[in-house]
Amino acid sequence: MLNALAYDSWVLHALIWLPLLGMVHVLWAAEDRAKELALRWSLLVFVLSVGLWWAYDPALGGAYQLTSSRPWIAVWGVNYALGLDGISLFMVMLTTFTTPLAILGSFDYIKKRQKPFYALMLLLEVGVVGVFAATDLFLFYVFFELTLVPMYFIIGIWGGERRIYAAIKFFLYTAVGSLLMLVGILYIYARGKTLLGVASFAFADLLQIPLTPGEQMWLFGAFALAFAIKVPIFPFHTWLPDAHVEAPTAGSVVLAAVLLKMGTYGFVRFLLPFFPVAAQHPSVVTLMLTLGVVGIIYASWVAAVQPDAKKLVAYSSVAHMGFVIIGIFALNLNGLQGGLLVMISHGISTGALFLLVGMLYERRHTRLIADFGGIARVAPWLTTAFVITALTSIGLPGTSGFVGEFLVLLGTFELHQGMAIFATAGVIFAAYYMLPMIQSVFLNALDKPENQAVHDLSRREIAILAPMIALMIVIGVHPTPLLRRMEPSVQMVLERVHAAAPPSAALIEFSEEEEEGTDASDAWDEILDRITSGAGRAE
Amino acid sequence: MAEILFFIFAAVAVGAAVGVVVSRSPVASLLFMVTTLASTAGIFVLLEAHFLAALQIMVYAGAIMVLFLFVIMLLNLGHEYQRDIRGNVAVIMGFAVTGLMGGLLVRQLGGGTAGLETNLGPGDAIDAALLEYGAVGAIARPLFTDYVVPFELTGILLLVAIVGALVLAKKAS
Amino acid sequence: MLAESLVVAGMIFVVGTLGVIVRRNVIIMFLCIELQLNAVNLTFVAFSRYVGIEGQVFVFFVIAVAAAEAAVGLAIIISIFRHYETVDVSNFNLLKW
Amino acid sequence: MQAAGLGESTAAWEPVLPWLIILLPLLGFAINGALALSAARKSADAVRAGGEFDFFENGRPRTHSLPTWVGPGVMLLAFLLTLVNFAGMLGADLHEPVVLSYWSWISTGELEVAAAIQLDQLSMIMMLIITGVGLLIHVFSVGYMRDDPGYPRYFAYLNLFIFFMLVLVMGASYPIMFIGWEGVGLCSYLLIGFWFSDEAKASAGKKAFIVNRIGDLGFLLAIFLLYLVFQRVDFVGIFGDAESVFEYGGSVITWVTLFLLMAATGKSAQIPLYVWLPDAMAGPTPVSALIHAATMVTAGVYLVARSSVLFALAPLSSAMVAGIGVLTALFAATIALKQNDIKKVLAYSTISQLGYMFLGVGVGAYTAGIFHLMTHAFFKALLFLGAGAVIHSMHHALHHTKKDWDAQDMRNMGGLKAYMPYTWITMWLATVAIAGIWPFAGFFSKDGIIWMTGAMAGAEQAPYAGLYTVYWILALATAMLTAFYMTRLMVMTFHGENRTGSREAEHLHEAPRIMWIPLAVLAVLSVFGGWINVSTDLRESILGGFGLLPMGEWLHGWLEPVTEAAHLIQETNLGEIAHAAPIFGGGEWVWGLISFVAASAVVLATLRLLGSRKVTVAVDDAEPTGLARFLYNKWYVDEFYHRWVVDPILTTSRVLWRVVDTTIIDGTVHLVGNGTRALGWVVSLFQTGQVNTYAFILTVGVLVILSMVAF
Repeated sequence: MLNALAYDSWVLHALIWLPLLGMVHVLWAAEDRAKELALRWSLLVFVLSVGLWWAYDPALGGAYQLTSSRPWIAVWGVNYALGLDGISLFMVMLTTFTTPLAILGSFDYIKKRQKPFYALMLLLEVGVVGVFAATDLFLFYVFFELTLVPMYFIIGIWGGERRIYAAIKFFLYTAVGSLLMLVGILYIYARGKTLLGVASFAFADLLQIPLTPGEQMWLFGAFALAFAIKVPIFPFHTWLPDAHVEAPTAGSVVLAAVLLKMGTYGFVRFLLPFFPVAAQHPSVVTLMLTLGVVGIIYASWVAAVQPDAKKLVAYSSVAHMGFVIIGIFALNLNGLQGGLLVMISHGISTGALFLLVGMLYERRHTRLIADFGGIARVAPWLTTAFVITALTSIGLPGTSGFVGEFLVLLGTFELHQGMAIFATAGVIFAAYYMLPMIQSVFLNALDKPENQAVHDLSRREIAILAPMIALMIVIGVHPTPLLRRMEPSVQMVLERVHAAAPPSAALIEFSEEEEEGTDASDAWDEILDRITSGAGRAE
Repeated sequence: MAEILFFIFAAVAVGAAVGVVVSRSPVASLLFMVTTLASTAGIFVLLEAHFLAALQIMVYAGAIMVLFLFVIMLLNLGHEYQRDIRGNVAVIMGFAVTGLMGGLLVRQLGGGTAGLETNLGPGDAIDAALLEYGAVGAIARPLFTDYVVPFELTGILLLVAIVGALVLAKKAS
Repeated sequence: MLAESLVVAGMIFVVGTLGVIVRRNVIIMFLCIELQLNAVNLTFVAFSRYVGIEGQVFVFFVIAVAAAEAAVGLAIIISIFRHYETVDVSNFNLLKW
Repeated sequence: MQAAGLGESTAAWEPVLPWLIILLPLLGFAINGALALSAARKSADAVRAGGEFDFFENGRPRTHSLPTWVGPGVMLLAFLLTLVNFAGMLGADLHEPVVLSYWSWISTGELEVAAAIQLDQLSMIMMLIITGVGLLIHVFSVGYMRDDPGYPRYFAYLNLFIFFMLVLVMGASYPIMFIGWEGVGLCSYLLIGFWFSDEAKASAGKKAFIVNRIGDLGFLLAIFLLYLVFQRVDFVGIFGDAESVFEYGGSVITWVTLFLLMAATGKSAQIPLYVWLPDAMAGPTPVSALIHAATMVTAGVYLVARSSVLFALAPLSSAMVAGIGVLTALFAATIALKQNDIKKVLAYSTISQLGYMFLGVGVGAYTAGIFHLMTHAFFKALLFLGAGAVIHSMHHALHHTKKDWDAQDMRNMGGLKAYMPYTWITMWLATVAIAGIWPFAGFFSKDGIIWMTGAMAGAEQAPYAGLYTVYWILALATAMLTAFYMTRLMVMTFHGENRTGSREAEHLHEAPRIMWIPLAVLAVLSVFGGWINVSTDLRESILGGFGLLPMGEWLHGWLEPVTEAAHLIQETNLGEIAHAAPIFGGGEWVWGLISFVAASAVVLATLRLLGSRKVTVAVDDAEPTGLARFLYNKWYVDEFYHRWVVDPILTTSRVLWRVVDTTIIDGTVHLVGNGTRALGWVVSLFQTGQVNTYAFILTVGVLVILSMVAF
């Protein structure tokens, strides 16, 4: 049936542009219809995206499928090129899955200026789907930056007390990183023009550029910083707790579920295949693993002493992202597959946790853990949902959280046993921050009169949480279909990494580069020349 | 003869310009300004820009300056004699930068004038046009052929300026 | 006569600049700006003898624009004066933020 | 994986619906869970309205009928199904495990973890214990939890626990086993904190979960290491190749087994991770019986027995298993001496007995370890259920008169035998069983372990012979302590005068039938359960009635296919084990007789000594002093952990947050931000609002450009 509709040819375009259409519709419509319309549009997008599961065929290998490309800015070689592989498939689906739930979760939370809010949510979906579906670096960057704008306003307008601070911090922090990446992008582009004679931003073309190890190191640095901030990796994580705490629930959900994934996706999509020599450079691997492991333990410990439930969840995000990072830099199949699975699982479970904390906040107008107690007695369903989600978050076997973490740790163990031992200890610390929170909020005596009035889940809330919880368990029990779909693409990334010069050789070349200052600095001289000659013409 | 006239006009123009800057009364400044404009018009004549000289006298010195005068009178500033020149620091700094600028300009222009002129040609580029079409025709011809669009745009600009001035100057109701 | 004209124009321009910097009366500052414009006109005219009639055409436009500018500028001054009851620019510092 | 296809089996024997055994409890969980959720919703509505849920309707609890049938019902079905399969296996003469693979759980690249179950003699024994004892405890719970508003929730958790426990023992690979491993931890957490409104109880659950997770760290690392070596994680594959891959006593195998040991110490409450188990007594008493005595805590022993091939290859780890076991046994026994809470005594007794099991599997007596696991499941479940009946009764009595005494404190009991005769008799049977009195179950199982320890000490090439001698002596001593504290428990609870108070005593009553019938069944098992594995030496001596005991070394033979490989490795590397005790000499039956006589003497002496001593009720009792106080406070281990582990981590966390995160990292971020802002402020000074200044600056700019052109 999908074939009959030529589903493959239009679906990606539809996924990107339908939300935009929806945004216009929402802005056009009356204020009180905004939420319903936004929900319908995002649901439509989700329904359309479900077909991707079948449309993407892992048997065809890991390369991009459902591709389409047409010139956009022909002079610069920029194409409007979309495609999907096993890595981006689930990111796109995660986005389309999360957005309607986030929108549904805002029905009660957002009371003022509903129209712009829902419009921005849809715009955000445009950006995120675009990021994951783009196969042109320029297009990717445009979408990457596009996501900043709606998120900035979502935090800045509908946020909590310190929303302006958080929004600006979020914006500036990530903008700094992505500008560095822009420099890197332009550099690669320029090199491609010089070395290959092709002016193109297409991934496939850029991958052909024979970058020297020295260049790769620099570019790796520029890209890694951008994505490290986005992920965020310790110590670039401090924007995250602020942004999460201040953002409205839907903002937090989308932020945690998909925006952070743009960072880790960037690591898998760009850093490994584009700069394979740098990515497997021993010092880089050691650094990234260390940051990942430190991030896991550090964030878990810091999370454990947070008085604010939302901040706790935010820090737990940082810890989870640490797992993703070590999985990626384990540079083997298990680690990468696990990393991707943690990304998916984290998207669902942390998204749900933020929704749940948001529900608590709607009921009590506080997020301080100390203000709660004994909620399980008055809201047993809410408690059940929270506990299941929290258990997924701490990686209980049988839930999606475990499979990812297990593979990540297994992969890391294959590469570096010492790191893996510390990372595995993170599993303990996950319980160390999550369980006390559950106890203080839901268990213990119902001794505060305000908590007595807390009501249980409404139908709408059940409708939000049920699919998420179902997915957590389904993925936990039977993750193989996901893993099979991701495997060929992950293999391709790894083949590219391992096909590059072995790390030891790269190390020597790199140190030689440093001394002689050949290609990289030549290019720099060229740029300087151009500036000075331009100035000369002015005379 | 022409040189002598030029130097007289030049001296008057520069002197009156200084007068514009230093006189306390706005009205005096205005009168100095008119003087400068008139002297410049004289130089224009010497430089074979007869039409512009006329324009300068009629439009600039005549109409625009009268507009200024109207405003001064309207605001009743004619009797204002208090010192409105800025403090010493500003004056010193002003003199410093303008002096430097003047010095630089003179250094650039005052030196190899002969070379400049030979580079540019004999100095009769417009003589033919003047002979053929006359003082007005020489300038009117390009204005209504090559520059007709900017010319019309200028008209629009003036219209906009009039409307804008009206709006701005209108008393807030 | 080109060089001499240019020197004169330069001098008038410098004097005009000085006026803009040191005077506080907004009308006189305005006059000084006109002075600068005038100096520029002079250079145009001086060069037009060597380059072509376009220099004069340009001066024509400058005068027209100067007229427009004077009209709008004076209107603004009137409106400011209504508000502040003064033409001293040191009082007009709203742009500081 | 041996069976690649779905449901394909390699043996002649076809198991009967083995998946249903696992699924039944899960089904029970689903039904009871749904009931619990709807009941909780109603109760929540009532609480929100300001009242309490009206739990009773016409004197009968509202929430009961369905959970009562579903909870124990699925257990009964599962038990019957297990029996059917057991019978099948009995007749099959199975030498290879039957592996049934259902779907591919985690499959990526080389890694292939199938959702597969493994049926062999070891898992069958465990399944019998879990479903059998589990069934009895479910039945008991029907009576015990009758008045609890959380009744359906309780059965939901209990069913879920059984599900995970079955996954644990039936899983065909380490990761699958780990699902059960963590799952039972979760259920333990949920059930310990069952009465979550009490902060202490909720905290106890949390503590259990976190401490267990420390052990789980070891489990995960062991899986990783095994995967690294074998590129697979299923039992059949690993155990089949282990001998050829690992060098005997090599470092990798030692690490693997030490990691597994770490896991086992967490789950089975051994030193140093035992601290959660005494606190776990906060849960309902049947839970303590099921999870914290009979099944879950023995998972560590099962793990070691399951990995017997690996442990046999790692003599150092085995010695450590045995060492930790015997130390824990002794250590916990000393604490049990001075506890007054009836459940605490039993908890420490459990830890101590688990130590014995560890000793057993540590010295390579895997059969003995599993044997003790089984008999312990019988008598300790019985003891806990009996204690539950006592507490139930005490609670009712105290509740009636609203006396706020502790229903679990033995100092408040005394003389209960008059009120609860069945409980009294059955508990005595269990007590003599645990004390190692012939011919009760505990005697044979414990004797097997102690004897094997002694035999190891005398093995030809035993690497740590001296150590094993020490273990043997400690194990014997601990047996005496066991006899003492258990008799003390019985005396304080059932004998002497009643101290509950005269008004309260009127309300003391025997447990209802639904509660004492399981006690009776377990009592029978405690008496005769030991006869399934009587070593030939004993059987032919006076202790076996010169061959009268019917079954001989049945269990040993039954488990032989599983432990064979490990025993072979041991024989190859250690040589013949001794047939006489170390130092003193003497054969197995001699030492069996000695320990029987000694234990009996201790029991009798204790009865005489304590029976006549007057016990003060808890509220009037003085604080213990000296050594007693030290033991009463459990060697201050909790305090030690708190001071040196928990507090430092908490302090570090705070420092990390306040200092590192807020001050250093965010401070740096703010520094950059504020630096930019300061620069902006400096530049803004040029923005005076004065037109003249702008003109001046503009002129300076012109000047700069001019000079660039000029020079």
